[in-house]
Amino acid sequence: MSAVHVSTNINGDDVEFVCRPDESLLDVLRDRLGMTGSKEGCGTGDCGACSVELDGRLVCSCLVMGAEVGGHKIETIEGMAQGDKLHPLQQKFLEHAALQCGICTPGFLVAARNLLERNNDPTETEVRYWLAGNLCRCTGYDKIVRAVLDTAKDMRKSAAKSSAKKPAAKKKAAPKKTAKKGARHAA
Amino acid sequence: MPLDANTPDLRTEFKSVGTRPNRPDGVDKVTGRARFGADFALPGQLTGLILRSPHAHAKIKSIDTSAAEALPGVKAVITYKDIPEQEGCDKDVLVNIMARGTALYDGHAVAAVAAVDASVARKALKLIKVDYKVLKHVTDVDEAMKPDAPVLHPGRFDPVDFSTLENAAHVSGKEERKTATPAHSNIAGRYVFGHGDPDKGFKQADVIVEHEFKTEATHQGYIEPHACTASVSSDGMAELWVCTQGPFMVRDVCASLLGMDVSRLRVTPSEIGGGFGGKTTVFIEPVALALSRKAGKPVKVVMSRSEVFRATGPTSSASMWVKIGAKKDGTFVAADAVLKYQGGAFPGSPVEMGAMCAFACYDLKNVRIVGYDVVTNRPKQAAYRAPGAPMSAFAVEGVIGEIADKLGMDAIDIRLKNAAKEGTVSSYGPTFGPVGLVETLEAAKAHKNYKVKLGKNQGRGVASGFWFNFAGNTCVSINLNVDGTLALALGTVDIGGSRASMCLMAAEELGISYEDVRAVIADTSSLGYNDISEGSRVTFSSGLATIKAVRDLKVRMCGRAAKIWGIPEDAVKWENGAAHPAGSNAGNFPPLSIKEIAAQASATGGPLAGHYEINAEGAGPSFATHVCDVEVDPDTGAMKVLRYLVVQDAGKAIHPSYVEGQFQGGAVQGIGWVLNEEYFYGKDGTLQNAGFLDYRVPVCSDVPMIDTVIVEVPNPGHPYGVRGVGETSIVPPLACVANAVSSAIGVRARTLPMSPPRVLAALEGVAASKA
Amino acid sequence: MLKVKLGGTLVNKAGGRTEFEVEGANIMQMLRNLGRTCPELEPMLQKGVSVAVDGQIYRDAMLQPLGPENEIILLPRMAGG
Amino acid sequence: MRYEAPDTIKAAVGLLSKAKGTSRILAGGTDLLVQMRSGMIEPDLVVDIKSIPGMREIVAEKGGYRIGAAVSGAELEEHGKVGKMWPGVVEATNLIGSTQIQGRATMVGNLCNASPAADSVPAMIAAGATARVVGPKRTRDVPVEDIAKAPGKTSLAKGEFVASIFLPKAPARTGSAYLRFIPRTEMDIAVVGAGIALTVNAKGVITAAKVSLGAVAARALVVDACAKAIIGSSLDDEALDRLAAAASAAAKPISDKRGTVDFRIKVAGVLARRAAVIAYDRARG
Repeated sequence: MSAVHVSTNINGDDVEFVCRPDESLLDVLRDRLGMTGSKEGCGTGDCGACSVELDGRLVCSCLVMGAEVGGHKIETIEGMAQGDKLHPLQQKFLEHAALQCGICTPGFLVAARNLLERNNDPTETEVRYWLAGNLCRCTGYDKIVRAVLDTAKDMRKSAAKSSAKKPAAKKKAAPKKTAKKGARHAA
Repeated sequence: MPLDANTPDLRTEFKSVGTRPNRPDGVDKVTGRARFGADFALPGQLTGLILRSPHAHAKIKSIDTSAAEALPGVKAVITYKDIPEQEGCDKDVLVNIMARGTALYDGHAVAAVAAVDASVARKALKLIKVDYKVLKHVTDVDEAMKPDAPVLHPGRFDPVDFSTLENAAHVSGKEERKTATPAHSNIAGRYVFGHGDPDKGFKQADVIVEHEFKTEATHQGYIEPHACTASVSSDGMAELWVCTQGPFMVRDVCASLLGMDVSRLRVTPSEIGGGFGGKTTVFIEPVALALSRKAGKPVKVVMSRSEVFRATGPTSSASMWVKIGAKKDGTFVAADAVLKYQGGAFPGSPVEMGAMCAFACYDLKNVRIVGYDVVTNRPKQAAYRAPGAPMSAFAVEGVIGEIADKLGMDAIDIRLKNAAKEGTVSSYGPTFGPVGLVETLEAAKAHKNYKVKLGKNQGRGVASGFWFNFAGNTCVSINLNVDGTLALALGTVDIGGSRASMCLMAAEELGISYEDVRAVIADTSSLGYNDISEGSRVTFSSGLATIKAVRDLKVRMCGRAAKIWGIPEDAVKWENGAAHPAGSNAGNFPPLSIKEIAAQASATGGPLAGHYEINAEGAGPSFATHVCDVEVDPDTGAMKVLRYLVVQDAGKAIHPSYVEGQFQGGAVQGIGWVLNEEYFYGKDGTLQNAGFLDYRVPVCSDVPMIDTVIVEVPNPGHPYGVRGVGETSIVPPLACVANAVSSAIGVRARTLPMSPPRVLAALEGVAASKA
Repeated sequence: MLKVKLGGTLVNKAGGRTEFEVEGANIMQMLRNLGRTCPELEPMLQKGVSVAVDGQIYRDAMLQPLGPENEIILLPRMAGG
Repeated sequence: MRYEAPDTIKAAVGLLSKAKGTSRILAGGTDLLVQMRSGMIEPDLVVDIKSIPGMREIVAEKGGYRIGAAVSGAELEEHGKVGKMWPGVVEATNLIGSTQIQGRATMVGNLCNASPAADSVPAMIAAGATARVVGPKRTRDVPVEDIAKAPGKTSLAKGEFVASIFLPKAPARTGSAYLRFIPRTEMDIAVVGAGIALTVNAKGVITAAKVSLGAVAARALVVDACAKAIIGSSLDDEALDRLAAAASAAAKPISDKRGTVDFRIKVAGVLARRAAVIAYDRARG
């Protein structure tokens, strides 16, 4: 098996690694780069515990080949806090007790941040559908959803404050999938 | 004055307890720093993989490992021969971790390799040649009880006279039951509970409802697969890092299976990514140790998700019959049940506990429960949150729902009429002390959810549930640091935030701030034996031991203060984080704060610490009542849970957020069990849905917010009144949702999961019978 | 004299008997005497049982004191999840 | 196993044509990596086509849209215009998996994985989509319904791969919809899927229709009887009953872990009916 040499950028840092083509990005992060914050719950894209951003897009790192990330930008849970300052979502997850065992938490945080960067005013239904690819077996999701909604509320407040000074930042494309997925039950 | 560590004292006013601070391990968990089972790595470690049987039942004629051993990069290959049977070990566990002659289920471990990397290890697995002779298999509990069923363990269980099985007619109605008694069977045990005379009782009944029910096996579904790293040195010293609910259990069981002295094996528990009972036994741990022993290098073994489903313990599937008789006013006069649980390829299904819990919510004068423990060609069942109770509650609470409908009674009123309370002789024997079922029913009735008006195709269900709660061996140490802060060493793995609760109790007892206590989970060499984190025991038992250890420390600190002041020890009392002179000396000296005592510790006799070791008892049962609203799509059978309410007795909620979290998590696991989760076997006895795609745990968009009410009826067995809360919450949901569906569309689903095809078929059955 | 009731599997093992009267000042003594009175129960007692004393379930506390006033029920050994 | 990321179609075709053993295309990878992981396939060559110009683009063509083989579901949705013209196709594609899967999964991958339950396929078929197949001999445009042959099997020859999907210009007053049934609200494979596209005249009478069902046969079905059942109608209850009956009659499903024969047959009719109502409303604006 011929190894592949890859130059990429993870959490703002240029990183180089060598991997076998049968290694996933998750394998590379965990086993080659020591970044074990992304978790493997299934290896088949069904649990979301390995969620990372690839060029700003939320993906399961277990379904990305390590060999294909050359020249791309990756964001993992390890890059979420800025120095010793937690991201507001991380803070809210703690305050709302939105984690019990904590194995799914990094994936939920990465996925929730990706949502709030696109839409800082999601409905409960939008949050639930956006996070449907992240399994949690401990919490029943209640406190997770509350933490995300509460973070969004705070983000809107601080956005409103800063927009008093400068023009409001434009929303990225809002996730619209909810309405359509709800159509399944439409008569 | 709590100078005596054993002073009983039921505290009712609290400063720290009942608040909701951030958990001490929280920041590590939200930043990805927390180290779970698969996050450990040792220099030079090998990757271990396990070869598993592709057959449900097969004789292993031979295993040829020579080609795998010859593959470059392979450092060890093992079969059962490398784990010879040790005297006194648990034979079933030994056979379960590695098949010995017969593969008993799809996924049963047959051999294992350790290689330089996963790629080589995968290749090596393919080079192991196993010659199987496929045998007839059985995976269904009713099928396994038939006289002509393939027998898993010939000669092991007592012969059964099939003609005398209880309620044979109800159980399967098959004529072959009356055939001659075969020599062997798959029935590993028969259990009977109850009192009074149900047959007489039913004669007084105005209404009798009886039905058969079936539930399919479900998996705990923890998101973290089993993982461990083993390192055995050539001198026999061994270390194991592992995600488990019970590091001491892992140590003792592995030592016994591998013939090691317990002292040679040190087990360090990692953070644990969910367990729910599924991590209360060993699977890969002894295999990793055996591989490391043979390879002479550290070996890491991490299960894939499909291995987790195929080879670790789901809970039992069940086939049940329940009959209840009631008077017109709703009083239950008799109850009878037959429960049959298959526990996979080995004895030990939780049918006894299912039987004991079945009618535990009710005050019954005439009650009988018979349980059968049955073996089948499935993975050995493991505990799953209130093991055995959700299934029997599904059947019993379903029948009660139907009785209420027949009598035109409110679902909560009929339960209130029959509810077990202090002094009730429980259906499993003991008389209840103070318990909170009535309080949960009243709180549920008063809740706003119970008053919401329902629309078309919507329905409401109610169900109650019971769990014993356990306590057990617990050791805690608390060390006073030089600056007056504290290090609390616990031996019970923290599955859901228990470190926060322990810090709260320590802070409460000392009268200091929560932030001044740091709790850690110790390894097995640092504390005495601790039982597994199971049975809803951690907050109760480790909490009790923490409080007692702190009291021990307080006695010592007061002693130091007494020496410093030159007064008798019993003339010192502890209050608000400081030693105070008391009695005739009151006011003679300024109080000595914990910080001051800590600073002088070295000069006044040395470091200060408290500890407590106990086999705790007195956990106190917890009851719950759930209320659920659903809407059913009559054209597809699809179901949506609109509202869900959990009301449960926590005794005393130490950290209410995590108590609510237990309520919510248990409820949603129960919702998954009733809606879609199931072990789906093919005709060949292999598991068809060994992944999160087709083993359908609820996703975020499947469920609503889970409303909670914490009822607090203090448990006299705990200084703060704590009852365990972890398990009861999964007991009512199966019946609660089923009752709601019945009220929505008039279909009583008695087979779980109530997946859309089943609901739709039942709806069409109703339509056909009306036509 | 202690009155000891049996539950579950234990009844089968005791040949259908549900109640025994034995001497003993604590759980350990009670179990020892019960095993002598009913040797068929001995293997089960060795394996471990739970003892409910006045409704409180004890799994291991062998030295828990017992008296004639206590309600004593032997149950199968239990564990949770 | 070898990983290659060529930057032209020609180079990709060359690699695939010369490859010995098993070779696979990598675009979104959401099926490929799962199959590799489970040991179902062990490819000797993986050709990543994302570096080839055009693969990640959506371009307007002849009033319709050409969608590159590596365009993800999320990118398709965010394009906006495709969804306006063919909402059924975009919605169907967006139903595949989670948000995370949407970040990677492609329509072409969904098609070439040749699962009978692929969500985007009945929707594409209903829309009259064609797949552009490139290969060593020639480039050909193939109706989407002719790509999958049986579960896991396609009509592609060695060296060939699908480079893009073309969605034709939708006639005026055309509406499309796709609905599927899954046991959960998300994260499942379709138990039944129904895609429909229909065109109405100014009076609301259906003049053209195409209906395709997924997960009820070895590959997505084109059900002409369903189209006939509603063409000429204003989608009144009788037409809907006929449509549902035709859909159920066409369904030849199996029972498995995801659903039973009876259930799939019944629900095929239910979904065809519901999808038709949505498409009809959309056609009438």
